[in-house]
Amino acid sequence: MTEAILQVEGLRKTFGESVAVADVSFSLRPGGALAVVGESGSGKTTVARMIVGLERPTSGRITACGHDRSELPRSARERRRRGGEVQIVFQDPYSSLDPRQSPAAAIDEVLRLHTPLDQAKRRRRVAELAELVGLDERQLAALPARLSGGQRQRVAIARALAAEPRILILDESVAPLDVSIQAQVLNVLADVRERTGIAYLFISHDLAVVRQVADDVVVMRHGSIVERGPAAQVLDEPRHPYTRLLRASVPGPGWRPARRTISKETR
Amino acid sequence: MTTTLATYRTPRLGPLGTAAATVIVAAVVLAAIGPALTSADPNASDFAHAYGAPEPGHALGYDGQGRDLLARLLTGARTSLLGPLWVVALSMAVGTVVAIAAAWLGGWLDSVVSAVLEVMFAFPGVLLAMLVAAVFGPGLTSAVLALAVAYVPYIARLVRSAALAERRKPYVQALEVQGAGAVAICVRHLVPNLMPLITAQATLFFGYAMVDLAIVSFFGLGVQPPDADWGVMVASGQSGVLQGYPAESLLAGGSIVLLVVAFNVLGERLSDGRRAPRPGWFPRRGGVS
Amino acid sequence: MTGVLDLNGLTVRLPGPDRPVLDDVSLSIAEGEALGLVGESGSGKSMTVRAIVRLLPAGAQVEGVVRVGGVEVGSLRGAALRELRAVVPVVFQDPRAHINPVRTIGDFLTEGLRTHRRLSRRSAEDRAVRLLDEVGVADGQRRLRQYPHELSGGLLQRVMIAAALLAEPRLLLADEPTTALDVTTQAEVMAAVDELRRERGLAMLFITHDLELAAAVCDRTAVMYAGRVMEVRASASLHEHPLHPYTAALAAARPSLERRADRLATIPGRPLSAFEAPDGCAFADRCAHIRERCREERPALRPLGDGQVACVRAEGLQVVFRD
Amino acid sequence: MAAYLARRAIMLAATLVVSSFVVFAGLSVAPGNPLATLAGGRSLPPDSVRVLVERYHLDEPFLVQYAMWLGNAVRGDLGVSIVLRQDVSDLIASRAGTTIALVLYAALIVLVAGVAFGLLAALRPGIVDSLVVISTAVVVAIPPFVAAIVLIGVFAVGLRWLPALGNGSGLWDGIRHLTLPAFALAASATASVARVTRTSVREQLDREHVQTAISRGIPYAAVVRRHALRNSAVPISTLAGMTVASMIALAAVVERAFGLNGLGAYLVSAVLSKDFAVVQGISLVLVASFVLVNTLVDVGAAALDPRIKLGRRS
Repeated sequence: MTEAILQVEGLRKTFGESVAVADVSFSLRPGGALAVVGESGSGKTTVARMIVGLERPTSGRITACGHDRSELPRSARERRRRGGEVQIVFQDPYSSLDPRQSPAAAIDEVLRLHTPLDQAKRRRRVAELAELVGLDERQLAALPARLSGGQRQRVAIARALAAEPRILILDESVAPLDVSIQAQVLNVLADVRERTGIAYLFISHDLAVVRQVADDVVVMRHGSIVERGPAAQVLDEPRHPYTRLLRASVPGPGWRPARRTISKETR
Repeated sequence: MTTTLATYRTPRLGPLGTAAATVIVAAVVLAAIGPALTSADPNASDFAHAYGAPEPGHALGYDGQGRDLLARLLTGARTSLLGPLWVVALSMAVGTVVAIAAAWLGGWLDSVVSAVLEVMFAFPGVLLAMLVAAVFGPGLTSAVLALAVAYVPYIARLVRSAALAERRKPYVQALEVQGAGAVAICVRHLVPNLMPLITAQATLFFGYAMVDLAIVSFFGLGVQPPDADWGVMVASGQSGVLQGYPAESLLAGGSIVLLVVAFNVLGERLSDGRRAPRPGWFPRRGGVS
Repeated sequence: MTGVLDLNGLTVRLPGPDRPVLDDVSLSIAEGEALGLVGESGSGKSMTVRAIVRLLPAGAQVEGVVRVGGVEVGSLRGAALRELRAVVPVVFQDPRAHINPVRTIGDFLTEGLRTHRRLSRRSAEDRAVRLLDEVGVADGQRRLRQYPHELSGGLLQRVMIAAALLAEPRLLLADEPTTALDVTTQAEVMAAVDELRRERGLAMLFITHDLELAAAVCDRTAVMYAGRVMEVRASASLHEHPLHPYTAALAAARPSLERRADRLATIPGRPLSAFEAPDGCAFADRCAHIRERCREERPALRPLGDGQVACVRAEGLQVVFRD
Repeated sequence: MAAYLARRAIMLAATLVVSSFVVFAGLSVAPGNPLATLAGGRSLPPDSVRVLVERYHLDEPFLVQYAMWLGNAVRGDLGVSIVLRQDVSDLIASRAGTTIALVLYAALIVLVAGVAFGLLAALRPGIVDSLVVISTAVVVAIPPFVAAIVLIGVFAVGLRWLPALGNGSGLWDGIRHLTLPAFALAASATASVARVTRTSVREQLDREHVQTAISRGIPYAAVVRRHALRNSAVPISTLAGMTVASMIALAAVVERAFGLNGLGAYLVSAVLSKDFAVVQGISLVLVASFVLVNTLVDVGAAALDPRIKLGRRS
């Protein structure tokens, strides 16, 4: 077994009375792809936000690339170092980019922050990254308002990759895209992983997409992990009743979902 | 490589907005070069001409003390425009900085700022100006400072909530995850994206400040006679109105109304629907929820 | 033969762009039948629903014929139009936005009954409680007193469905009713809809972007692209053996739950809206099977096999897609 | 709702205490010593000085002075006017009636005319709407003192329908004397309420839930009444209530212009004559009423909007 590149142990997050994440542990190997599957309220996004330092864990440990990141960073230097380890691509392509900044400028800003490259070299690097995610010259120079959702998500991926992270978190990043665009972005993600050896933490509610992307899966419900294992095993032979319910809820021909009456739920 | 600013949402003023901008520019130009347009001394009174009708060299006639109305209107334009400019500049600067700091840093600073703003809402600008005039004596400076203070909570609350919303947007969070510094994010991304909002509010508030300062001067607590100011002129022209000579009050009042309409129209054109409530009118809440 | 719903050459133009947003759409739904209408953003699927109940934006121009239960909708005015709307309910995608937030669930459920049937509050509420129970919401009496913000999205969508069924319709229009819901909630809500629909012999036009979901709950599926209907067939055969290159590409682009593809088959470019579509076939620019004539003439929707397809090469491609 | 009311009550009390402190603190931040400020630069006989020192506890520490002053104020003792040598409370009481009547009169105009014009514009797109929009855009920019001058010029001096100055005596004469001032005070606020009513109703009419109601075949009049109007009632009544609150301070302007014997006009003359006790007293009363009315309006809005009761407030 190789050393895990991302390790999460006993992670917990509470907001006042409510427990968003309760005792979550998992690890991601270098170059691997781990999916965190769950529905709204499962705590999967909170886990992602704690790993990148946008939320502070109530308790538990997060280690990435051998460095502890359970606490919020103290110095600018540490913030930058963490930025070079883990990056994230968010769900909403429409607010993921500064509306006043072209993709080229956005990627360049990250390069200036994380690399000592001069302007000419940065320009070359921007072109490389654009090529990697499939953006052309014209799109690189356009303002976000002129780009489609899929193009914006490619920009967000390229911008994240500019910091040369070892881990990329994808938080429902393909969920809002049209099917034909979603397939393009999923292929881009496969290419990127193959060419850079980056590891993915893939947050999603969509089992079919998870199957396409992930090697391993953890299933979350109400803040806890209910099942984990290799993707094929968890999806083909789910053991936990909740995973089975999720699996059975995916529509297809001949699908007959089960009925349930809501009585106690108040919200 | 620089960010492309030129093509980003250039505000489309439309014919009304353009007309409003033209009125404002014309008023500024007249205020700047005004005194050169007439040879009359705005403070020289000649009681023989009291309420005198227009005549060559005195295009708008005379006021109750026989002073040239055109000269007074043009001189008055200066204080009537400079006063609001100071009020807006001060309240915008303080309100924006405080709001962004509170929104970004959060925690106790945000709580303290919110509590202080809540109390500041209790003082309508005009009332605060009267209180300040009682304590420090009347004058334009007191009035400007009092109104600037009274406007701060309105600006700060709007900018704070806008900054909070902006801060929660993924593009700002992506920069945080990248490890960019807070100041860099604020200066290069947050503030530029809030600028359209701030500009629109500044424009609207210029109109409000103009009215409120004129009210204070109308009370005799702002610009002190014999200096010309539109608010002072409306007040001093009141006796003329009762005697059937409304020219002074109407010219000064009309100038105020014209410019306030222009600032309102322009401000509405520039704003995207979000606007701070009129200070002294609607504390805590915006007009439309 | 007259169906519950007949669209014939429905074309809608919005003020602004010269090209229509709906272009010559012809569809029909038989008594008790569920038709799925599948498409990506900009395909015009929601606009179709709006055109049926005449909820189009101001200034929209409509050509073609819409018949509901044999009655032409286009000519209805005033009370007659309201009567039609009362019996052709729409279930919208976002129940939180589509239910008045300052009125109670009870007000929302009974408003139609009290307006059109002139029922008393009491008897309208009794019916509402019974229907809430049928769509899987117990404790209806308490729900009637609650406000929308006190209910979850899934519950609220059940309320919306109950409200629709209270009108005792023969045709239900559902515009992505489960898109905003979690998968398990979607399954429950769809199960309720499916069961109630079958019990009542209710016809349904079901709008979705999810080909699989349409295949699961609809008898027939129509695929739309850029404001035009590309293919209409029995759901199972459309899903298994698509005839139109767009349908085939759409099905292939979606990852499978059963196995991991080495690489997903993608469609180049992005989905077009009707007003951006080229002359000839709207899908021509993105199609892998394009021929010269695809750009020149616009393929008509024509009968083929067990349905209709709008592709000049459909017969030839049938074999290709089977592999 | 109880928790919400409690929270609002605490906020109200805190705001009142702090604002009273601000009003009082003016005395000590003013240039020169507090005694001179209270005397307004007049030279006073030793007797009067002793009375002032005693009354304001000027020989005590600052916070004690404040506590004593606030304690007295709560009991209705606001000090003595240095100019009129009378209790400030009595002076305020004798003038409050005019201001209250003026504000209520103007509030009536604002509510009736503002909401009516706003609804008219919202529900009658086209020429009616344009007329209302254009005229309110101009009227909203007319400050009360300009409105006062114009009304005096036209209705008092020109047409001689109504008196220009003074309070009048008796009910009917009093109303006649308050009419022009009330319209001058209400003009801009009416236009403002009309504009907000219009946008608010229009906005509601564009909402999805109104689309739902239309799609269910509900008659348009009922859709407007039950959904658009009901839902805009919260913002409209909030705005209208706060407009009324704003007139508490703005009443000074028209009182001054029409020579009415109200609180605001008295405050202005007290400032001009450096009668500090009166300035403090009236400021305190005006700020307290302003804050109180606003709180009532907020609570009223909460009662109208079921979503606020659960404590969700920005």
